[in-house]
Amino acid sequence: MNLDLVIFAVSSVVAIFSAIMVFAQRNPIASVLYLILSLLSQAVLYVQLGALFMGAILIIVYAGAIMVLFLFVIMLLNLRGTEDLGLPSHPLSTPTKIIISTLFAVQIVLVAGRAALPPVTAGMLVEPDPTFGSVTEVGRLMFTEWVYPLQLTGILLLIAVVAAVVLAQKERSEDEPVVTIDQAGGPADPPTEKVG
Amino acid sequence: MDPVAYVMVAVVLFAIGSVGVLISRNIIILFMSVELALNAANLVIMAFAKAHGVTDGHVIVFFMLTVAAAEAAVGLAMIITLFRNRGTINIDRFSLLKW
Amino acid sequence: MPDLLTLVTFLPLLGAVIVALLPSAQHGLIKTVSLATALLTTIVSFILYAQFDPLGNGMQFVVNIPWVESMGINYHLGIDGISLLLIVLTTILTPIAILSSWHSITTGIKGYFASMLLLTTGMIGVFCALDLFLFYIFWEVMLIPMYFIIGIWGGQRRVYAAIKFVLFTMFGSLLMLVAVIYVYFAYQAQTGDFTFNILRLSEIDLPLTAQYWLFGAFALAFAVKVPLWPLHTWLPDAHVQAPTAGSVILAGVLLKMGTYGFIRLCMPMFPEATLAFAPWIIGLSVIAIIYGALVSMVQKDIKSLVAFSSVSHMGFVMLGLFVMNEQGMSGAVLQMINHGISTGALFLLVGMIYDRRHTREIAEFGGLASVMPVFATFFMIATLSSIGLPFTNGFVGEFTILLGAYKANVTVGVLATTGVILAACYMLWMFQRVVWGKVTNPANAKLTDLGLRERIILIPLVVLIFWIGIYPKPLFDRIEPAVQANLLVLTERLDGPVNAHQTPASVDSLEFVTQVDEATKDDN
Amino acid sequence: MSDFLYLIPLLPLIGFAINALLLGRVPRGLTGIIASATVLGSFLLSLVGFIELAGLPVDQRQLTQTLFTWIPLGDFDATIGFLLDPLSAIMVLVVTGVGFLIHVYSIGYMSHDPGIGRYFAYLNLFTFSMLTLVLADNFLLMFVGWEGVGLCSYLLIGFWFQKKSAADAGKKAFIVNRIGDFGFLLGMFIIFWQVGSLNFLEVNELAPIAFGGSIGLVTAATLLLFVGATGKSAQIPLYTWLPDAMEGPTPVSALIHAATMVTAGVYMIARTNVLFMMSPDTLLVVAIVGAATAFFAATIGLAQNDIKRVLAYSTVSQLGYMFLACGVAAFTAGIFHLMTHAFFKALLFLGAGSVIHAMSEEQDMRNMGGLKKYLPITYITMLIATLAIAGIPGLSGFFSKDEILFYSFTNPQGHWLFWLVGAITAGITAFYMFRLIYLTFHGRERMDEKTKSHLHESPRVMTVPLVILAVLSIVGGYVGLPYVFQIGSFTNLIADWLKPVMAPGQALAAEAFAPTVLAAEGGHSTALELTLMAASVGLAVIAILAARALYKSDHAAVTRLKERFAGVHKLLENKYWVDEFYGATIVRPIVAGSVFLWKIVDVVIIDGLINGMAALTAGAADTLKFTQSGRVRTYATGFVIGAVLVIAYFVYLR
Repeated sequence: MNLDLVIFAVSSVVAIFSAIMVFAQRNPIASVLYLILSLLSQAVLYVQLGALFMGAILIIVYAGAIMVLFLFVIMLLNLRGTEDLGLPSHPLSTPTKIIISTLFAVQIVLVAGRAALPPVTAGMLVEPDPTFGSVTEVGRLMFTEWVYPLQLTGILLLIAVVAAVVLAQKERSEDEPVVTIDQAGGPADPPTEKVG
Repeated sequence: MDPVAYVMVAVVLFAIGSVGVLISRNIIILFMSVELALNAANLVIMAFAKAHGVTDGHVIVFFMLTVAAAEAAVGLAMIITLFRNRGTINIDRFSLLKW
Repeated sequence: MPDLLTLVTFLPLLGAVIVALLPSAQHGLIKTVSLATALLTTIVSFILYAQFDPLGNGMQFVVNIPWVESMGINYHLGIDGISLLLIVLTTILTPIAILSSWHSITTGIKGYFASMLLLTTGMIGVFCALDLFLFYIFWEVMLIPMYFIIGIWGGQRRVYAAIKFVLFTMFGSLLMLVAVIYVYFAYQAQTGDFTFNILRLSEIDLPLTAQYWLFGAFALAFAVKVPLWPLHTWLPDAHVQAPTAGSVILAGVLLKMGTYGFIRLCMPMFPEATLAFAPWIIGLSVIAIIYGALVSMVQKDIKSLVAFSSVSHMGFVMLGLFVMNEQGMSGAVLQMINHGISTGALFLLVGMIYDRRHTREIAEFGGLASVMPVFATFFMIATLSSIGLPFTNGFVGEFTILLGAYKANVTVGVLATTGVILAACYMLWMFQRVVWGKVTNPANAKLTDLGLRERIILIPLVVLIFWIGIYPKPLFDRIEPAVQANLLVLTERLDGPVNAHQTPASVDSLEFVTQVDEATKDDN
Repeated sequence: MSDFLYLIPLLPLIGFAINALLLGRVPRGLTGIIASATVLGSFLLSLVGFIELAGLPVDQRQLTQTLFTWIPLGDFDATIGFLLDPLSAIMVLVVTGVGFLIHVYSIGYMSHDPGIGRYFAYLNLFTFSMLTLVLADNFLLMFVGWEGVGLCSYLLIGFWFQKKSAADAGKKAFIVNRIGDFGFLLGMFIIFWQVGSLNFLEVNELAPIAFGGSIGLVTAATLLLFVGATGKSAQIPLYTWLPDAMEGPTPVSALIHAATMVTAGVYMIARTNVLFMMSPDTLLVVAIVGAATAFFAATIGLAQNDIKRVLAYSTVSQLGYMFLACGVAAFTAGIFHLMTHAFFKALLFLGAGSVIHAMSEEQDMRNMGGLKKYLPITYITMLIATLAIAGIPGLSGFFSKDEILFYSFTNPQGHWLFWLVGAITAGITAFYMFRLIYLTFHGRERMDEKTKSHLHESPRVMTVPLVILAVLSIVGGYVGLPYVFQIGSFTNLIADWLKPVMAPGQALAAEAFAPTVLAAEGGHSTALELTLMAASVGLAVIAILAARALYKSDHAAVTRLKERFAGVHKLLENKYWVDEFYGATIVRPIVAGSVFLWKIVDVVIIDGLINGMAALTAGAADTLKFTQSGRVRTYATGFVIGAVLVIAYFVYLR
């Protein structure tokens, strides 16, 4: 039991710390690595929750594939954390945002506290289902009850692939000017049409 | 362990994610913060799945991972396009969301 | 025969779809298809007229198909005599409007004709819908094409006019939407059923205060459309800027939606409030009659003169409706038709000289009778009908309205009758300045008289002007049962004490002035 | 057998339809013939009707025909139906008879006008409307004719629409008539809601009961009807349109503005005599207005130089006589005068038309003179008419005018003052009419050479109607012999003929004035009648002699008089500045008020409010748009704040 608690404490602290670090320093590559670290800790939490398979998936898909994609993009854009990111935000606004988010978190905690969860011990300790979270069980559910959403997800992925290709493609025709919208920087007054 | 504890961790992660979205000016980091928040949600689902003892939660998380993958692909493609056209990844340089 | 109402409602929509699918370069084909659709609709509406049973009670040709069952929304159509005549008026004016834009519309032809047809579907739909939800949909559908017709194919200040038109109308109809939802839930609270059925919604008893608010919301939407003074200022702008066909439809049919709404919705659903507000509305109508007439006297633009005269004429209609006796209400319904015909004809005629001279300034014209005798004749007939000369349609309507108004209240009758004098003043003065006199402006000397197409457009209207003027009985036969039913609702509901404070009122006495005072006093 | 009645108005309508629909395609010569033929047909049919009517027993002299229900609405029910009774029979004969002669005359008069087809179409339409008015069996159909004749009058006055004055006059006529119609309409409403019917026969029957004791309502209704009559028949205060109406072609003036349409008011009052008899107050008003108009218009006639305007004011004045007759409850005398007046005034106008025709459209009498030898037939016929209107014994005008004067003195509703005004007016009438004759036909020839060389007597087609009308002007009076001259069975034919129509009213009055009426009936004092007659004739003769002295040859005395009474002359010449007065007090304030309503109320206040609201919205948007920076992070902050608030609501407030 104590070991469980220790594992939980360590991994959650790591997860939270590395999550903060994601945006607390400038180098994007470091951010990605911190995020991977956070995800790894979360995978530990998954395993603790009896989801061995999902923990593995999280590592493989998220840390393995998606984060690599991020890294790949960062490399592609050749970002080094030294880019001009413009003027810093208004000094007040960052703390404000943090406070707001904290408030948000506190509120959710309050809600969760009130939420009508089943008695703490009910499903988990007294009589754990032997098949709970097993690969077999997940696979069974996925191909029986959830088969249509599964198909839809497949289609979604296909669409995403096509979209990514189309979006990232370079403009073919050179004579067609690239559509640029020059509103970046400077609070340009939009033309206001008065009624009346 | 009490699943509520996991939920609390998830809430904290989500809050961190949202702070990240709010304050980071680098569009890639912003995007990573979104991923973080998404994962916090996943963690909550896992905790509840455990609490109720049903595996369906896992399937849902699985789907969410897939969606996240799709989203990452499209989002990153957009970031590439944006960067290609504007030469910057500073989110404050883009104000296309007004008429 | 399959479901005629659905056919007549959606035939123009079908035409609009076909037109939209045609290649936009095929101007001739587009026009022909639109005209053919419109004429087909006219024929269907004539069949409808022929099969309508004047003696039948209640709604006829009823179609009632569940649409969104969980919310009590039905595809529910049906007509009584009032709707029947308005539908026929719409289907007669549509081909005329289309034919009148044959040459005058040169850009965006496809969009224009599709819009016209879509507009027709909206208008007919409003007149046959018996489901409040459906009614609202058609009501709003109609707005969009009209917005485009004014805003795209209009005159110099078309954008201003179109926006003004839409803002006024939307302002009213949004309040109506709120009221619709309120009524919907009030019905559910009383009976446990969800329904948008207009006939059933009229059956519940609403508390007085609620009725006042709801009536106010509905009335505002309809009064903008009518337009009742002082909500009329969009009308001159819209009319002046709209293309000819737009003005014809606007004056001919769209304005009638407002008065139709009062008859179909306000009166049966909120009878007590109707009685309570009647003196106010009568007052506003009388102001509208006189005000519209006076203002049109000093207009410099023919179209805005006719537009202000519409304000005056529609004031007559509103007056007739709210004096709440048989003469007044039947006359008002007839006058709705009449106004569509004669004002439609006037707008067409103005459009015809606008096509030739590209101006509508009265001062620019003069002496047209010498160069365009046929035009002058048609113009005179339309003018006289608008003045309300006996044996033209205008007289029958105005006379019956005034008869009813006089019965309800002498002062109102007398004041409204002055409108008849003023009508002669402004119309004849305009007629004289445009048509009579010497040709002083050389630009007018070489104008060509009306061609075959233009005569074909006008002849049906002239025939109707005289037919209704001399033998209005068939129309009255169809109007009367509907009007009686409406009045019956008012009297029946008022005979039984709705709530303890309410004093029963006799419908055709003007005691309702004092009654409002009592009612409001009791309410507070 | 009465089912031919509808044909009487229908025939001219057919003529109208032919001439109007085939405008320009009917040969010029044929248009007039078609038009005249249809009116002749109506005349013959009317004669048939008249004879049929005369063949019926006295108390059953009513032919009715109902074509169809026009406006059926609840308890309101108006029909297209016709009624031929002794009263309408006389009117129909006058309208179609005189109308036919004038149609024929027009063939000659308008032969050179390019718009001849239109002219005859309008003229036929007028005849149709007038016949509808006269034959209508209910108020509403009468109102149709009433407005219809107004319309035709408008069209015909403005026939030469290129002339601004003509167009203006037409408009004025229509609008002033509309003011009268306003009264007619309201009167009709009172009658309908009180009696429950608009049918003349039913109203006559039911009115005494329906109105019961409420004399006030009857007075209101009849006064309103009378307002209608003043508009149509050009009485004070609505007479101003008639002199202007002379802008129309002269035959039109003869037909519409002398013989038929303007008498519609008199006819209407005679038709509803039962109602008028129920209200002594109204009768008094009618009599006063009639007498005042008669005198007032006659004085204006003294100083006019336009030949047609003199006749126009004379018409107004003579119509005043007819109203005086109605006002003193001598409806028969009014109708009688209406008939004789139709003959001699039509003749005068047609004669004037002949003069104008000969003078190359010159209408100013100061440029005429000595036309006697150029236009002999015109001269003689016009002289007969002038003698008739002047009330010289033996001619029609004498009998009718004298009857009116007699009754205004003796009837219980009369008063010696009415007689006095009437008699003086008769003198003035004689004076200005002979002034017209002398200025036009006698004395020096004042026209220029060019006009003089064109002088010619009118063609046969114009002179024959003149002669026929002259004969009628002479003999027309013998149908209404005064009491003193009645010998044996040769009695007052017209009074006997009209008795069935007038009897109910007289009976009503008999109740109210029982003692005096009897006295008047019984004491038909021969001596009194002769004295009154002699007085008015004497006045007329003196006036004629005065006119002869002043205008026969040299006008020096006239000039001296004009200088002596310059103020009065100016007043009369300018028609008491009534038009100007109306312009300043009614027309201009209304126009100014309308401009105010439009420019200030509409544009500034109402639109200002609306635009203010729009501006407010736009202003708010201008301010709020800064929240819409387009920055993703700002929006995201908004999201989160929203989420915080929503959750806060659920956590703390519920």
